[in-house]
Amino acid sequence: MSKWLVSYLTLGYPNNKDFLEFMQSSVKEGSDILEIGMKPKYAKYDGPVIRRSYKAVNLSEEETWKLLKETREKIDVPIVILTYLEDWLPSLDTFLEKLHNIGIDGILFPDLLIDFVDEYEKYVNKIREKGLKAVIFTAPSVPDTMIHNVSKNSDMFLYYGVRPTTGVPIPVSVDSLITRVRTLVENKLVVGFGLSDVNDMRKALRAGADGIAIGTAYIEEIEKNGINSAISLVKYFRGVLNEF
Amino acid sequence: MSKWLVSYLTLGYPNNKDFLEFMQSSVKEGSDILEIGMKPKYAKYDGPVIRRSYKAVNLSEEETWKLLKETREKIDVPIVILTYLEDWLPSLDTFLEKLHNIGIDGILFPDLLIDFVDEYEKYVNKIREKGLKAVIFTAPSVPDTMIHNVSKNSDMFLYYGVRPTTGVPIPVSVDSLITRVRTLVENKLVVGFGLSDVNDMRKALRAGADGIAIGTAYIEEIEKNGINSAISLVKYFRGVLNEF
Amino acid sequence: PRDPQDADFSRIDLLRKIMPKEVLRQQFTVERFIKIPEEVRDAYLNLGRPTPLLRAKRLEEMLNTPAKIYFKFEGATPTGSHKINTALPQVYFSKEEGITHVVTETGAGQWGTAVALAARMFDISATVFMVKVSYQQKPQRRTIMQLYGSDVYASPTDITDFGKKILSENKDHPGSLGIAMSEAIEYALKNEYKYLVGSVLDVAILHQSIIGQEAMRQMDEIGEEPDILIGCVGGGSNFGGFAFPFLGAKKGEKYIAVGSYEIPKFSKGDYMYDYPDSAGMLPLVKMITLGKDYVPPPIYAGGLRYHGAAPSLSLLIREKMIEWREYSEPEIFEAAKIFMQAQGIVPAPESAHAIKAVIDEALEAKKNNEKKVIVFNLSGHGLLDLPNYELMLNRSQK
Amino acid sequence: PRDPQDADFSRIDLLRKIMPKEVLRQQFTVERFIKIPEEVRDAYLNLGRPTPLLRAKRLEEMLNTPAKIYFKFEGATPTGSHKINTALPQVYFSKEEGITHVVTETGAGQWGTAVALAARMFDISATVFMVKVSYQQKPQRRTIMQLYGSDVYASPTDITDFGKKILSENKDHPGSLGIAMSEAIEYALKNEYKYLVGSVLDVAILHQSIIGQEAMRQMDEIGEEPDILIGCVGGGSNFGGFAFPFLGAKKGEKYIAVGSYEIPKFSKGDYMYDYPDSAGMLPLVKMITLGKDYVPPPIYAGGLRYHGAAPSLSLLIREKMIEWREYSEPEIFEAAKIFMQAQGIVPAPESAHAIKAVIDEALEAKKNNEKKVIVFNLSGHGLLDLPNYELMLNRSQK
Repeated sequence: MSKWLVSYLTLGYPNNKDFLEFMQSSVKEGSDILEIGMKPKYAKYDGPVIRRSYKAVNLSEEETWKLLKETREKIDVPIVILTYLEDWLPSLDTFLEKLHNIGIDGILFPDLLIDFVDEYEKYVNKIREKGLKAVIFTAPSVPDTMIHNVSKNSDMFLYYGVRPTTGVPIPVSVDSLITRVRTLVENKLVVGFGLSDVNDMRKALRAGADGIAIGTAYIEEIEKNGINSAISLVKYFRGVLNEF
Repeated sequence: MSKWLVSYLTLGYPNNKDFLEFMQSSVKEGSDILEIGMKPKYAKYDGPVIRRSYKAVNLSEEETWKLLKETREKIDVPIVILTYLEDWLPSLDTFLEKLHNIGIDGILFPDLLIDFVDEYEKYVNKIREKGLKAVIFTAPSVPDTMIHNVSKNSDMFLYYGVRPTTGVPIPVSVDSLITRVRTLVENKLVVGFGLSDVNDMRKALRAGADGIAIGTAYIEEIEKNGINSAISLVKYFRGVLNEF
Repeated sequence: PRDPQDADFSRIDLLRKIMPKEVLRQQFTVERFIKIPEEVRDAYLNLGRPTPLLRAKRLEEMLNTPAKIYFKFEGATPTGSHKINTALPQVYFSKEEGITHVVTETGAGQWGTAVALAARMFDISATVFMVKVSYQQKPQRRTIMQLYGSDVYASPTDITDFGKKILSENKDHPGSLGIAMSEAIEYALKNEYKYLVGSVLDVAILHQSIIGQEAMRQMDEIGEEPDILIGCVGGGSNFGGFAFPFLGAKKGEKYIAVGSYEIPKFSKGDYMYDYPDSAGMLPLVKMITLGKDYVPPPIYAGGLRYHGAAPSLSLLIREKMIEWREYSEPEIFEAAKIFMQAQGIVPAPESAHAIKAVIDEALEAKKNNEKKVIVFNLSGHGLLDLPNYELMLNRSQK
Repeated sequence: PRDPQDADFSRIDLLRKIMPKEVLRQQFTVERFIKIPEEVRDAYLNLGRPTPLLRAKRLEEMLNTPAKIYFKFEGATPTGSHKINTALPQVYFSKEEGITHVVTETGAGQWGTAVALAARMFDISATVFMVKVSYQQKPQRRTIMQLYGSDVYASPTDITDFGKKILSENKDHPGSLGIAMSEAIEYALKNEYKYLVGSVLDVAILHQSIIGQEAMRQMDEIGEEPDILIGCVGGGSNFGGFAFPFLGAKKGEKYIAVGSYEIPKFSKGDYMYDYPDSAGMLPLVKMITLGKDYVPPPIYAGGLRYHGAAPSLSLLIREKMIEWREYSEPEIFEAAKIFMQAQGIVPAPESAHAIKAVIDEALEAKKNNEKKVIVFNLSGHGLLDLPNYELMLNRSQK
């Protein structure tokens, strides 16, 4: 079985048209799963690049849902929404129902285990109740025993972010990190949230990761060279994954 | 063989008459050897009591020699002169000849090993040349090997002063001190120069001393209670010695 | 860590620019053990590590307690406190990365002294921005740093833009830790030097864990099992470095972190995301904090004048795995005096907080007639704090 | 010892009145070894003895010498110098004899600090007459003594006849070691307290020999044979205590006693009977001396401002069993800086004299490519001498 490429883009970035094009081409070039970021009030655990992409987006609530719906209709791989639980707490039920209604597959809250650790099971159950898959986000700061326990509880795969924030190349020892976490995870393991160069990717894959999540690299590429260049990047990453 | 009592008095103290009487009675009461101190310019190694006795004496040179001669004539036990080499250096030959001429037996320089250590043998030879016996003074500050060597070289006996100065009851461990020095001395060993109470004396004798020298105790007794009391003291010390 | 909402720049990204790579890597490592590079071990050895683990027997006797009291004496290092433990590896990694110059700020001077010595030992240059009031009131700390060969500036200076700006507003500004830190970071960035951080961050606690590692070994050697472990908390690095290894090895039944009554972070602080530094240059971390803008009163234990507690320590306190105490200055002065009279050592006023807790625990053990084994970290000596003790002495005699 | 010619009173007799009996007995003992009483051993232990024997590896590297350099670090004692080694037994013996109060004088403050701590440890009272200029210029030393619980007076005081007399002549008299000593002795005599003596006398060297005894054992443990032994000389007690045990055991080939160029007792002094104290209260001893009335220039190494050298040391120097060196203040400042930068420890300016000789010997070994093992006594740290270092630093920068 080939390794998964999980591609991320902020909803509506750099604009609705290019966003849709990137999403579709990304699947064509080999993305197995798409992650879509919904601009939060406070991007607590995102790095500066992702945050810049949020800033560049200015959709009304109506436009947001419309674009999301349109995306879903044009894409046939699983879509996972990335957004902060904190933002949606007041209207969580409605929010999850809406996602389910337009056909979104899953949701990933990066703040779930950090800020709501004592009640995370409650929210996972809620997500499932509403017909969505709950993808759980973990990181090196999560204790080993908890990673082991939640890994069995995560739908689709367990997301493991190796760096304290996205897009800032904080030096981490990816190989020993993934070798270690691989032994803890009884599930598919997707590594991301800060993987920046292909050497790190190869290390993660060699160490047993089932997939790689990419986001920052696409956004930086779009900033510098535009949408087509970012699409080529998907192809390039697919190639790297296919080495394994 | 019974233990020796070596009794000291400063020449002419407390006056010529009493001095002579003490010397004669001292022999009668059991002194084996008499030591006579000749007032020095600077009583470097004497304690305050002996120094007071020097101060009390004011004999001209002529009177000094006259009294010494008279003493010699009245006494038939050995007489050893105690005085400082430093004082007599300019006229040492004459001085020694004079002592010999009036019949003095020996001489003891307390400063010999302290201030003239590098040439002490020269002076010992000189003393013998002039027909006198050289009694060598040692103390705890003299190194073990030197005590051993000079002990063989001392006439009559080796004098070992246990305290840094006479008449001041500096606490010393007489027993261990004499036990130690006894092993080094190949000669008669007379202990004094600061022995002040009979417990110390008994310790020294038990530890192997051949005799005891007394001076300060007599002078203090004369100061306090006069000559007769001091003579009783000789008898008392003789009794202590006779225990051994 | 996280960046603040609506951040003008990424603090996390700034970390990457100002900190040595390996230091940053260690900051975010999940390894249980990290090997100390041989060169750093040699440096530790050269400075007399392992520091002694001593028994405070006369203190036990004075308190007439059945408890046994041991202390790890970090004041035995040449710079007089535990700070050198993290200064050395940070400077070493800097040098390994080709850095020729490190920069930091210092308040009371202990951290600056440690960096100055570490820089000298690995033969690179160091610049220390020392808060101006300290620079003037603690000339001895300044002198040591200079003798070690460092450049020491009274902050605010006119060699950074930030310093210039402050001075233009107030020529006689007394300085603050926040200003000195901002100057140090600006200076490091401008010159492509590296900036070294003295406490709070996990990496500092990691390096300080040599204290606890050594102490555990030393306890093993004398065949003692600790019951109660105690340390004082400024940012948390000496406490964490000392207590966490014991905690991790499940040695001990009670861990007590001691703060200052005058800076009531444990009793009055919130558990929330906050800046570790008053300048707001570093990423937000979740910790027990009085808020970065909290101005600590001028207590003599300068090292405890800090608004927060390291995230790991904060979490362990929240989870009730570690207890806390807070003591007032008169209380710790009495404790310091008792300790001095028992053991001879002048404790740093910071460490005297731990001593006060030790005395309380020893008296509690006496009350219950329990043979507890108490171990505490004497994080530094107070020989350069004697003017402070004199002031306390005069005050207590009034 | 001897009394002076035409003495008004016997100094030897005075010793008997002012010194604890056992101390006096030990002063004149001929025993090769004297057992340390268990209570004193416990006190040594409680204060962290044995002090460490450390290798100055970075100093070796900086000097690029084939020599190995070790140092015994007496600065690791809580009072920061070797002085506590004799203060403890002297106070202990006082207490054993029923004495409830001891008295001494202090110049720079190290001896007074040691007595103050020793008195506290054996729970008796201590009064220290501190030379008034020091009292004013070294408030930290005074503070430590007070924190240990001693009474500290700025001498001349108005609580002794001698002090009153001096003050009546000059209300603002700055004091001197001689005056302070006279006051201490008078105060001890009047109150039937005991007076403690810090150096020069054999008994102080005897007590200090724990330094050399420990160092020999520690050298054995690491399997090293010393070639060259070095120490600085004030009165001679730290040097003697360190070097004599090695000398007696015939370990080592060269022993170097280091004095100050500014106080040239070795090069210009006479070997003669002289008073060990400038007050002329103690018995004359035969020693290398510049004369009791010699006024030492105000060098920073206060502990070397002494006119003579202990009799035993003087004799050994005369007999050429011990060599001597004399170094100037700029030379020792440089040596101190090198040592600080190599080992981190701020040496006492006194001990820096030994360091200078160590550096010279290490460079000599380099020249001759000889693998000498050099061991020296770092008799104290210089943390309370930093103001002096600052002055030297400023001077050297001019």
